[in-house]
Amino acid sequence: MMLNQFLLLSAFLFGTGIYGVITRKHTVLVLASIELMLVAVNINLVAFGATLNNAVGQVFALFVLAIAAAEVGVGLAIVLLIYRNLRSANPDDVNVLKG
Amino acid sequence: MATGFDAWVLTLTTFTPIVGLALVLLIPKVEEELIKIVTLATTVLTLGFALYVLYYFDYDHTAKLQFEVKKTWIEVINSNYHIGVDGISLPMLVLSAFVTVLCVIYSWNHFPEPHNVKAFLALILLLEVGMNGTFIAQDLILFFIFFEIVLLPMYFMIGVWGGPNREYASIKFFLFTLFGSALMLLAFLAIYFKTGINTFDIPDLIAADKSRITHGVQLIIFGGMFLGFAIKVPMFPFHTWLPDAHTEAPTVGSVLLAAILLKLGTYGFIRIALPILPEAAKSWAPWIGLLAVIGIIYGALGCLAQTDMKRLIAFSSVAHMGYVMLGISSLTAFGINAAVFGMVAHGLITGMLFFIAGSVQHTFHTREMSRLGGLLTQAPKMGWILGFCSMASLGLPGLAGFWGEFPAILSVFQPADGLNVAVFRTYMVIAAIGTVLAAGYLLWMLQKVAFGTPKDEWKDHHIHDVGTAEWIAWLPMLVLILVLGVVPGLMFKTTDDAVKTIVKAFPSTQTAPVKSHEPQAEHGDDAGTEHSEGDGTDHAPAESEHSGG
Amino acid sequence: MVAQNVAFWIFAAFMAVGAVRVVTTDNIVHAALWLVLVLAGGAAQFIILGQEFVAWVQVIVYIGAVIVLFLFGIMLTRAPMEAEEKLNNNLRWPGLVAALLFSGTIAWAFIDEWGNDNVALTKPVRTKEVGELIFRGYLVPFEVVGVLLLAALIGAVVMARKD
Amino acid sequence: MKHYWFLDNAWLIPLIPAISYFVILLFGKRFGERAAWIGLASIGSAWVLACGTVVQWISHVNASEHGGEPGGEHGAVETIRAFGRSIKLAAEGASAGGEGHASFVANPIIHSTTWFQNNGFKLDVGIHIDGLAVMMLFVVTTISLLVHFYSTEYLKGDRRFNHYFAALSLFSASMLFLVVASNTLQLLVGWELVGLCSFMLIGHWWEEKPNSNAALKAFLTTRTGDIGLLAGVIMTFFVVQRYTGTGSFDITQVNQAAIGLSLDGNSKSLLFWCAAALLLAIIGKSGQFPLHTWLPDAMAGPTPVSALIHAATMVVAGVYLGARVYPIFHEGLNIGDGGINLMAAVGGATLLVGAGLAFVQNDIKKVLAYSTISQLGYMVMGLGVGAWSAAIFHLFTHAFFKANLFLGAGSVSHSGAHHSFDMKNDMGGLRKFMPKTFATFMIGTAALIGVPLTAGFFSKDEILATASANEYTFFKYVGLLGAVMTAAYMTRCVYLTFFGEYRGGHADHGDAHDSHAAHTADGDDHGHDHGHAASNDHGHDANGGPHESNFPILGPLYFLSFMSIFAGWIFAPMLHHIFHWEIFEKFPLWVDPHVGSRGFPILEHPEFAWIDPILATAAGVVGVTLAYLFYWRKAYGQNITERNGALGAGKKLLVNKYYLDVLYTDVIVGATKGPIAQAAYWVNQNVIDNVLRYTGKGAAGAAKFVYKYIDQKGVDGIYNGSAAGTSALGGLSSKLQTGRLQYYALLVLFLLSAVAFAVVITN
Repeated sequence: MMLNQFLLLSAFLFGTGIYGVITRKHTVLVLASIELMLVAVNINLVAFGATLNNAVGQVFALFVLAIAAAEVGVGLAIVLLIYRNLRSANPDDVNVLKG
Repeated sequence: MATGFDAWVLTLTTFTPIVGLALVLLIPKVEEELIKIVTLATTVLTLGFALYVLYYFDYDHTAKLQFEVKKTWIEVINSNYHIGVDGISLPMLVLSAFVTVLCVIYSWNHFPEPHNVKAFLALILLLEVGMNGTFIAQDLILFFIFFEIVLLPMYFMIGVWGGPNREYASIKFFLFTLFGSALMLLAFLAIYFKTGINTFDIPDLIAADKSRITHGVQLIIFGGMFLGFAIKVPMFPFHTWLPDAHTEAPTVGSVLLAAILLKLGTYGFIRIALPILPEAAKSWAPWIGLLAVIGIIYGALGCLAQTDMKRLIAFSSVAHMGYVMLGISSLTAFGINAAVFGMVAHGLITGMLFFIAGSVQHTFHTREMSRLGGLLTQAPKMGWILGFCSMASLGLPGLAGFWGEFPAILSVFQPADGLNVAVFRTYMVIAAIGTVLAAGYLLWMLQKVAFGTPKDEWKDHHIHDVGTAEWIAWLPMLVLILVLGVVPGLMFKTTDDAVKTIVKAFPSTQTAPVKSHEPQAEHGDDAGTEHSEGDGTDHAPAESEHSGG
Repeated sequence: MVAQNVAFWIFAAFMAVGAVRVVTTDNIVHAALWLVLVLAGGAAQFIILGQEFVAWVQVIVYIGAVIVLFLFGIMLTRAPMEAEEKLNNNLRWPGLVAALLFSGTIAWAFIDEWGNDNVALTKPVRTKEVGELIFRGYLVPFEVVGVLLLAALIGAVVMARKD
Repeated sequence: MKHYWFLDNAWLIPLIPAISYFVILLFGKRFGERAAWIGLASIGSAWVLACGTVVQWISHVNASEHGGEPGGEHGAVETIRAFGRSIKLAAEGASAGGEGHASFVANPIIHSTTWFQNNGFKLDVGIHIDGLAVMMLFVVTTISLLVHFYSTEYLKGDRRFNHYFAALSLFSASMLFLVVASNTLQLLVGWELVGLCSFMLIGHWWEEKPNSNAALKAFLTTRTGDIGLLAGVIMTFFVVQRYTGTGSFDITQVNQAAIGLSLDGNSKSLLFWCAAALLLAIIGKSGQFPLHTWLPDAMAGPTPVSALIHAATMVVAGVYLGARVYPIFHEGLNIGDGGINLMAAVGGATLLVGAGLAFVQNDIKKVLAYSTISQLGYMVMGLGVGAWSAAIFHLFTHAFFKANLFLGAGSVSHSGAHHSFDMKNDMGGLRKFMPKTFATFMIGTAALIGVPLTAGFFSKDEILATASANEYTFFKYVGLLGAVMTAAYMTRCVYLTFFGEYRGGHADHGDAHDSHAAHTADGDDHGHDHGHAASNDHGHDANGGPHESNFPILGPLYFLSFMSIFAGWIFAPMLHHIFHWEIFEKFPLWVDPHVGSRGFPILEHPEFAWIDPILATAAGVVGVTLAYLFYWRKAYGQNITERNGALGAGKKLLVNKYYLDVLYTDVIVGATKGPIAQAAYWVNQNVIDNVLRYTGKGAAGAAKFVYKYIDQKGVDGIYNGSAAGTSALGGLSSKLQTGRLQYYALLVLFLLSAVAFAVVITN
């Protein structure tokens, strides 16, 4: 197997994730897009680990998984909070930063 | 390498505020007094460590890194926790710790709306970590991280506690600086990869042989650093964030911004950009000088057009940092010494001016100069202090501002070898004209604010003069302005040797006699560069004996 | 190796389609389910790479927990269960440009740097090795991650609590 | 060498007033009006020390002269003969002069300590005591002491009495610091500090806008000149560097380097630019044309301040600078060559412009201010024509008689004219009410217009004599013309003030008192309480009509009158010619630098010739007569002789003597007084002032334009515009600050992509 095929897959997933983060109109879906990006990263890590023939990549992927889980938890809590306050989950409505 | 407590003291200076921050976060929001006391104690403790450094610093070897620590940090990219102070960073570190304490004291009963004491002080503590850290970092990655840490608290400080236009100002500040740091990081990475020694260690990079990098690439890399630092300084075309940020920021934010944050940019030039890429610096120097003098005149003109006192002071920063950058652009030890002095002096003086502007606003609820007047009658002490600081700011000899300005102007009369003398002398004249404009706008402000009789709307107000907290916060700065003005040697002594090691790469006629005693001058590249173009009469036989090497 | 290659491309295709659907479908629940497909594909790729432990963790944590969380989130925000309106905003084209620019850049970098490297896997990595590595070499990060999880847990509870 | 305590410790002289400044500033409130006595005591001690330096310097010079530290570097002197006549050679000076003042070396007393060190370059702070400095120390401390004393009465009850004395102390300290400076940078420090004090004191009554405007104008105008000072001082550093290899600001070294470089002959352009830059500084500080406009406005300050700062001491700082680093000017501007040079031209122009303007003033202080400008022009012209000793001597005498005149004007205004300075409306006939003031004022006037045997006569004469000896004939006539005009306008001034009918009675006291009107600041306790009581006091005085002033005012006037006559006698070639007493030749011996040929150009003193004093006297007589005739004939008809017998007789005499010139009287004086002076004044007010004003306005306008269109729309617009461009590209109509999270994310990602792209590219 070429290392590259995994890397390119991950690049594709990551790009898709970027697109999703920017365009999705529902906050939960934005989070889902972030998950896509994290998966892409994990694939990269694991592929490199496999290439170097050790477990380090896997360990890092595990850490990423753990952090992703935490992120989803907190992220969804924020989403709920936003929804409760604004009656909307559209990130466009969260515009108190507007200049 | 330092041992014992010396090895820890810099780390403590940097990270003590983190401990304080944790404590502050643990205290309930309503216990405002306690929060204030803890914050003050933390900053005072930090200042204590900084003073320890100041006291035990070996002033005979200011060029050497002292209290140095180098521990493995991110092994993969060979980035180390490498910290230390030399004669250039020492004054900045102490200034930073010092000003933070004064800001906390000033804040005691001057909290801007929305008065969230806990968050505000927590941000100040976080800010201090970034500021102190930047000045001790001897590793590019470490430097970058501290440089960026500073960004966030200031963003929130402006965005939450700022004036009516705060969102715009804070976003502008954030985006500008972020843009600059992105390019700077890029430049750091390029340095890392291109030098071939794969290290982020600043002293190692300075010592490294950069001949592998072609001149063109050096120019580009320097350009990246230049943008990063110049935006922070800020230099002429990148300055537009500054007046907005200053105007909207709360008083303490303005003071810290003016006193320390702007210095991160100039410090970066002196610490990183110049010594690592001397060749490129030389090619860039005329342009830096040009932007600096444009900034001097332009900032002054900007000031003259203002009606808002704080905005005027903000614009004056552009002009004053122009002098600092002018000193740096001369690439002589004289000029860089002046620049470091100018940094400290500007920090003290403009910081004080912002304090006063803050108190004026606190008292009169306006900074429109057309509505103010007669401050000397209503609050004579504040009026006198304003006059004192205006005088210091316009470069009156005997006060600190002069020693940043005059040597900077002097240094460009004869810049480092290889720089076009005629061009730099033109800069000198323009910079000298800038001093008149500076006198113009500052005295004009003084006249509008302090002289005359109070306007009708304030006639019957009882105006509070300088209060206790203000005295405690201001007096040390005022005294320092005076002391540094009378005894500038205190600073020059500290910075001199450190600066000399930096300018070794730029042979200049001033350092030439020193240089000729050193072996590397024999085969240095300075042969033939002594006859600069432009002005044929510039080099008399007497001096070419020395500079010939 | 051929079998593995074939498997890779099949799963990769599934994942690509799934990922695209996640970011384009107008039905919010479908999007979550397409995400499951991508995550499962990821787990499969890990298996192909011989990293079984992380693959199972992926299945358990992501598909088991995270997706459930997502669905909860969807329901709690009373999102429409069927497609009613476009779920993408007017940043589609700039978003696409940004995504292409970024993934193109890193793809180019990958090809440029590792264009000829093979995955030199000799044998699958056993869970035991992973465990040893974590508890020998990466104990502190592991603990830190634990604390992080705890903090996230508490944080999520505090934030989501109704009061 | 012998040690001289007073000379070695001359640093004490500026230090004492400096301490007094801080004492008054910090504890002034506690002392109340007694703060004045602190100032007085400090300046008194400084004066005693200054007198000590005078005595010891004289004995030092005498010891050097007789003790035979022999004549400098004669060996070297012969070799430099070939380099043209811009250097007067020491050998010539020694042999031709015959007086011996160039043939011995009286080293200046120089003590210094390191101030700071920067890049191997050491800046010293110290004292450089020579004849010039000693003379200045004496002048500054004397006038300052008198002014302090005078002010205790004149400013009694002022709303900021303590601040006033603090500022006076600071001024004295700074001025003395400037005088003793051992290097040009130290001189610059003192120079700026005196400027600050001038600012503080002109704007002493800053509640009124015109006063603070005047203060600003003074500071900014002199600061414009200071561009030249900054550049010039920097260039002195490099003059030394070019000569010796290491730069220095040290005055001795600067002077040596200037002479040395000039001999080497290849650094003329540096010397020229250095001299030109320093000349700009002189123009700014010493009120030279065309930057003189601030000086009349500066009269907004209290009158004792005008006497001290704007007549006797600060404004001559420029002249002092010129004298201090004279070799720079001498070599840079080729002063030794005769003909014409920049410095003499500036001085000459100022001399005439100032004098012309003095004709049309109705404010007595403004007459004196223009007169000061004119006299400063004399001094600068004197330096420019190589009359170093004469210019310095004129500085010396001018300080006394001009301070006398100013303080006299103050006395008139204080006691005779309800604090007004308007000669036309509030004065006239005052000689009857205040005979003592009148007498002193007349003595000052006599000295100013150069009545024989007064101080001004000798000093002015010496300048003119040296000018013709140095082949500056044109400037000699300029000087004579100036003397005519000086005599004329002072006659007018005296006439309007002291003769004719008293015109002051009608003045509304409320208006006239504005300078003392205590500003009642509501409810604060910052030292205004003195104001009320004292202003009542004055109200009482003023209601009594014009009367003689009391001792604190008259005392200084007596002393200054004495000096106005006799100060001139220590450099009086005419008297020396008649009596051959040594005392008449002492000034050049004491003050001229005796440092050998490489340290200073050789100063030559012309042989005495009767033609010079006769010409000068004639000029004065012409001036007085013409003015006299003009004002009588035009304004007061024939009966003036009945009102004043003495003047009537004088008139008859003058008329008889100049019978033939009657024809010219109306034409020349009329033209000078009328159209020319008016035109000059018009140019002054409408052109030069307007240039300043419109430059200011233009700068403000440009600033507004730049700010509004370039900064806010242009530079800012570029950023906002580029953001808008990005937005447009993405089909967005919103601005940069959308507040949309995803928009920010997009920006960051774009940036990130760009960074990544660049990283990939560069690798």
